[in-house]
Amino acid sequence: MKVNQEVPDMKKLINFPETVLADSLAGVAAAHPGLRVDHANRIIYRATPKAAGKVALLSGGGTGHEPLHGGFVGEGMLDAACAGAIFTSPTPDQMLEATKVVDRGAGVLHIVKNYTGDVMNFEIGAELAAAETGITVAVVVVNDDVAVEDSSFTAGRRGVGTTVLLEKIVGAAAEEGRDLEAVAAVARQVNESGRSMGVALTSCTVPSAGKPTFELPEDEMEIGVGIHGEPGRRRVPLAGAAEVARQLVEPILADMDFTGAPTIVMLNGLGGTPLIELYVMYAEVAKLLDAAGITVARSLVGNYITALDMAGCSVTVLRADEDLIRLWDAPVSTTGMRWGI
Amino acid sequence: MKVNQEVPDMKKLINFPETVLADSLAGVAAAHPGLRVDHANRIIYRATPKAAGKVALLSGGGTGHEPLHGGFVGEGMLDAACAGAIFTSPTPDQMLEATKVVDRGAGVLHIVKNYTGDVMNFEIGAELAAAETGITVAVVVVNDDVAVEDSSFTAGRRGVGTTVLLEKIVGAAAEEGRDLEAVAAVARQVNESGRSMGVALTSCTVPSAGKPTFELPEDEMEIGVGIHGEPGRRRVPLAGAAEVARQLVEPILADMDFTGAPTIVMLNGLGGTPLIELYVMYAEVAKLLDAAGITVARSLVGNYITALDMAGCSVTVLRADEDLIRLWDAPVSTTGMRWGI
Amino acid sequence: MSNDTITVDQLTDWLTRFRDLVTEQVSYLTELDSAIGDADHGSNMTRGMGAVVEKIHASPAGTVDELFKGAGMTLVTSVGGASGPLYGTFFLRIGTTAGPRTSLDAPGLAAALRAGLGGVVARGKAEAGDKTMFDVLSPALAAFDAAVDVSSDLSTAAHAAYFAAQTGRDATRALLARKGRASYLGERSIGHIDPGAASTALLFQALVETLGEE
Amino acid sequence: MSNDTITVDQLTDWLTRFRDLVTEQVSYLTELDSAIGDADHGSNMTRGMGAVVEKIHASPAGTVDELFKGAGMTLVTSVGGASGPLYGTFFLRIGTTAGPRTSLDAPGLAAALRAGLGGVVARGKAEAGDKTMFDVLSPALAAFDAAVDVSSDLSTAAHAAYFAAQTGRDATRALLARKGRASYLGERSIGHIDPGAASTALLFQALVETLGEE
Ligand SMILES: Nc1ncnc2c1ncn2[C@@H]1O[C@H](COP(=O)(O)OP(=O)(O)O)[C@@H](O)[C@H]1O
Ligand SMILES: Nc1ncnc2c1ncn2[C@@H]1O[C@H](COP(=O)(O)OP(=O)(O)O)[C@@H](O)[C@H]1O
Ligand SMILES: [Mg+2]
Ligand SMILES: [Mg+2]
Ligand SMILES: [Mg+2]
Ligand SMILES: [Mg+2]
Repeated sequence: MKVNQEVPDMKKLINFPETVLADSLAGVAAAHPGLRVDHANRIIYRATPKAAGKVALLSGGGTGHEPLHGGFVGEGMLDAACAGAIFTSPTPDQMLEATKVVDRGAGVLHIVKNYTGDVMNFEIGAELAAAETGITVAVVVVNDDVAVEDSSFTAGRRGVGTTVLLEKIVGAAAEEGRDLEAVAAVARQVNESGRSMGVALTSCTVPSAGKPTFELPEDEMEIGVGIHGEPGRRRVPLAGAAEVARQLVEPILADMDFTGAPTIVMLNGLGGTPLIELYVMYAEVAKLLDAAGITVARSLVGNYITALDMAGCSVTVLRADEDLIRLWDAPVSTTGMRWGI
Repeated sequence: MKVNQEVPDMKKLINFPETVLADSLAGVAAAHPGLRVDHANRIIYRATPKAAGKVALLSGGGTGHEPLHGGFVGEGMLDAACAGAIFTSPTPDQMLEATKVVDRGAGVLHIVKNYTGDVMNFEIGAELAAAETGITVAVVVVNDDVAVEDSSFTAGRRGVGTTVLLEKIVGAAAEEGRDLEAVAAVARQVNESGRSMGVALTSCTVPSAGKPTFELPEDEMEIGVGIHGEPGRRRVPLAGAAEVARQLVEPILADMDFTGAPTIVMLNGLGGTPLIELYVMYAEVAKLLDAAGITVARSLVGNYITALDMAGCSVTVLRADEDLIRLWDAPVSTTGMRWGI
Repeated sequence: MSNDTITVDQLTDWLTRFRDLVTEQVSYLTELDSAIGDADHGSNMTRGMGAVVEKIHASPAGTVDELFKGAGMTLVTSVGGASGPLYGTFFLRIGTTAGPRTSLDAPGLAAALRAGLGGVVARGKAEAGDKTMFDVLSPALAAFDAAVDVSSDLSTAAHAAYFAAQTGRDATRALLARKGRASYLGERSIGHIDPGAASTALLFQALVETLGEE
Repeated sequence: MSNDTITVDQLTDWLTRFRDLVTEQVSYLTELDSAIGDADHGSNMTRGMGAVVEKIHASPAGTVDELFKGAGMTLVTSVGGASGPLYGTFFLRIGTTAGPRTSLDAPGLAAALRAGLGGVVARGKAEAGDKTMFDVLSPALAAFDAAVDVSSDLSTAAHAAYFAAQTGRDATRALLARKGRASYLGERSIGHIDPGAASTALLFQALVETLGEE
């Protein structure tokens, strides 16, 4: 780590590994007048808070998954996002501070991805909020990753792609004026109805580590990766898009029945894969879903929940219903997702 | 090139190098009901054409720059985009066909990036349109890349980032009902007022070539690259974000005076660089512009005009005025840029 | 030199020495976390313990509870991730259990450490064999307690704990992870030392080095 | 075997042989384009000439103009990039100049080729020394014309043209590019053979191989 000159050790557009988070927040603040950044506490807020009496949505997590979560702060989605160090959950004092700021008198929903660190830090944050404020906090823990076996003896499934769809849909429910219980119920419904699976063609490089988290030979890929550069469930030979799509879609469909309901499908890039490849993948995924008799009502193709510069993608399928589709279509104005306003 | 099994030679989510374009268009068609894809002619249209009597906008170019141009087809922006092979201009028959389809009786503006191939193919397309149809075609050639010296003895400057801003602004002018001459005048104004400069930290890999276009040592970068993986103007030691920003912004400001007017600034990713790094870069660029007394009225940070999986970014600064800012703010609904609707 | 008690200053040295060790071993810890986690354990511990020591230097603690509550709170608010709340709770509980004393004897430190372990379990719900820092803390404290039963010498107890910690750390290699990020790897988590187990072993190494020879 | 005229079938063989050569050399052409362009000249030429030969096989041409207008149009509509319109216009002009004949003598082919070059210049505005295919076409046709002035043997003229083409191709290495993508590199374009120059040299190699020994 060179600390005296601004020369990075790796092929990244950064100043120093230690300043990536602060520097990127400075960029967010400079680029988006619709957002307010609390640099000391590393929290991104809407510049204009929502109306009093509406439930507020707070999320957060390690940095390195952009646009998640800061890119989803705005009308129709989150009220604030707490940013942790790269791949590291934010700390409870951030959650406490953000909870106090965003509460509009109707309570705050914490949206937490199921990682030990995130769960514990949000838990302490909620405990502090309960002890220090009168704010009602509800929590939803997203755990949609079918690559990991669901078990009560382990840390369980990771929270990945469904988080994006959940923040959009639940954001709309809160914007409509539903109460905290109802908003939390929608959040639980979305979490229970969404499944994801990811593949990595390359590792990512954590700036402070300075080299790729794992080495992947030229002819292999990792199936069942999350969004933190951790190795996947298994290493398999590199394959074409159609075969990769099959390896992602099959475990999703094996885990839940998606027929007989409208679905929302996300083909998500992990940060280092260009859009053209995501479209190639989406074509294959759409074919497989169609062949399985699944109706895709809405879709999203792009980089929404990433793992720094990792090359690869993930597929998320959400079993929706009329209400969820309506909430999905509701106006949203964030830097990462926008329509209707 | 393995043609019997779908196993790519490189770390890309594709089937075969030969089918990348067709496969990605299939994905676009599957993902976006608001677009209509003519697969035979490789043209992306709006599903709902604009009202009769309005000027239509047609662009196109080699594939590999996504979301440009197909991602900018939609209300408030382009009417159609012709897709060429990867990094290869589309062919005149595509431009002829698209021109016929999009004309709503008020003529068609061709938006061409200044590359020999694009210019010649669009030229022949316009000649064919003149010979075979009564449609009036106007042409704007974008040449905003300050990395290349402007000269009448050479191919001149490349068309890069300003193309994105131009398609948005001119799209709004057409949507307003301005006539072809007025729309073309706005296009020329934008082109003359925009300047760009790019940097690559890595090469990209053209699928049919199967390996990186150039090799860049771990401690070097290419300054002054375009969007086709061609080497830049010079190879320099890798530097931190602040220094890279300086190397991009200085030649832009040396080329034109941006003070005394509102500007629109784009910090664009080249495809392989994650959003977090783009924000780090934007923070540095904003600082430099501020120090130079330049007012940033609007900004855009993200992947808008890319070079496959190249790691790197480009900066575009556009000297605007009240009219251009108003047109910029007008509603737009495309897959790559959306607000207001 | 008597080692029947450990003073606040010595406890401060312990934390400082722990800071030094995780900083020296930052690459090693991150390397372990790269194999089965997300490559940040080294930087998490360095950032956290760096903040702890900085805070102590700015306002030295007068009592054991002040020292460890401060350290715990600093870890909780500066690390994030899994290690922040876990190490943070560990130190917080040590502080509350030790109370406003200016030194601890061997049974006193043993009790405080055991309360710390209780905090880790309360937060993380880890059990023996889950391949976490628990698999170092638990045998290390058992060895500490056993040593304290037969001798009042803290250095002896620390050595025993460190020895057990190293054994526990190395034993995590053969385990299949059931908690933390490594659990996502299933079978592939086997064959790698758990990063949190490794940093916890450093905690006992720091204690040994602080107390000196038996 | 008389080589005073070249028939439509032989001209078809020429194009087919050119297709074979660019296909064989696809990596070489792309490599050249990687150094100073965008790494697609090999695939552009292979795709284009592949389409040309496929079309000829589907409906063989009866006359020279039918053959070359067909080839030119196919290139224009299947290649894109710079090489599509340039090679396309080259062949289109050959066709219109040759007219509906079933064979060409040496002066006839010379005139047609020269018209083709005129088309390339009209489209691309290249001048000598710009480091483009012009720097092969122009000396090659000059050599062809000079040979035709002293002999009616097409094979002799083709050999002369190919020799000049190779020299012209190799001479592009030292040039600073002023047209095409390589111009963006400025000084860095020096030291590399122009990819279009290389493919054009293959065009004359194909002609030599089609016509056989002098
Ligand atoms: N539930 C748990 N109980 C005890 N320790 C745990 C638990 N989960 C994780 N750990 C410890 O935390 C360590 C990882 O810490 P660190 O890498 O800093 O956090 P993160 O996993 O959030 O990136 C693991 O190596 C393990 O020892
Ligand atoms: N203006 C021009 N006149 C003549 N030839 C040109 C001109 N511009 C480019 N070329 C030729 O085209 C070749 C590049 O072709 P190709 O790589 O297929 O197209 P592109 O440059 O569009 O990728 C160059 O090597 C050069 O010989
Ligand atoms: Mg972490
Ligand atoms: Mg090209
Ligand atoms: Mg970790
Ligand atoms: Mg080329």
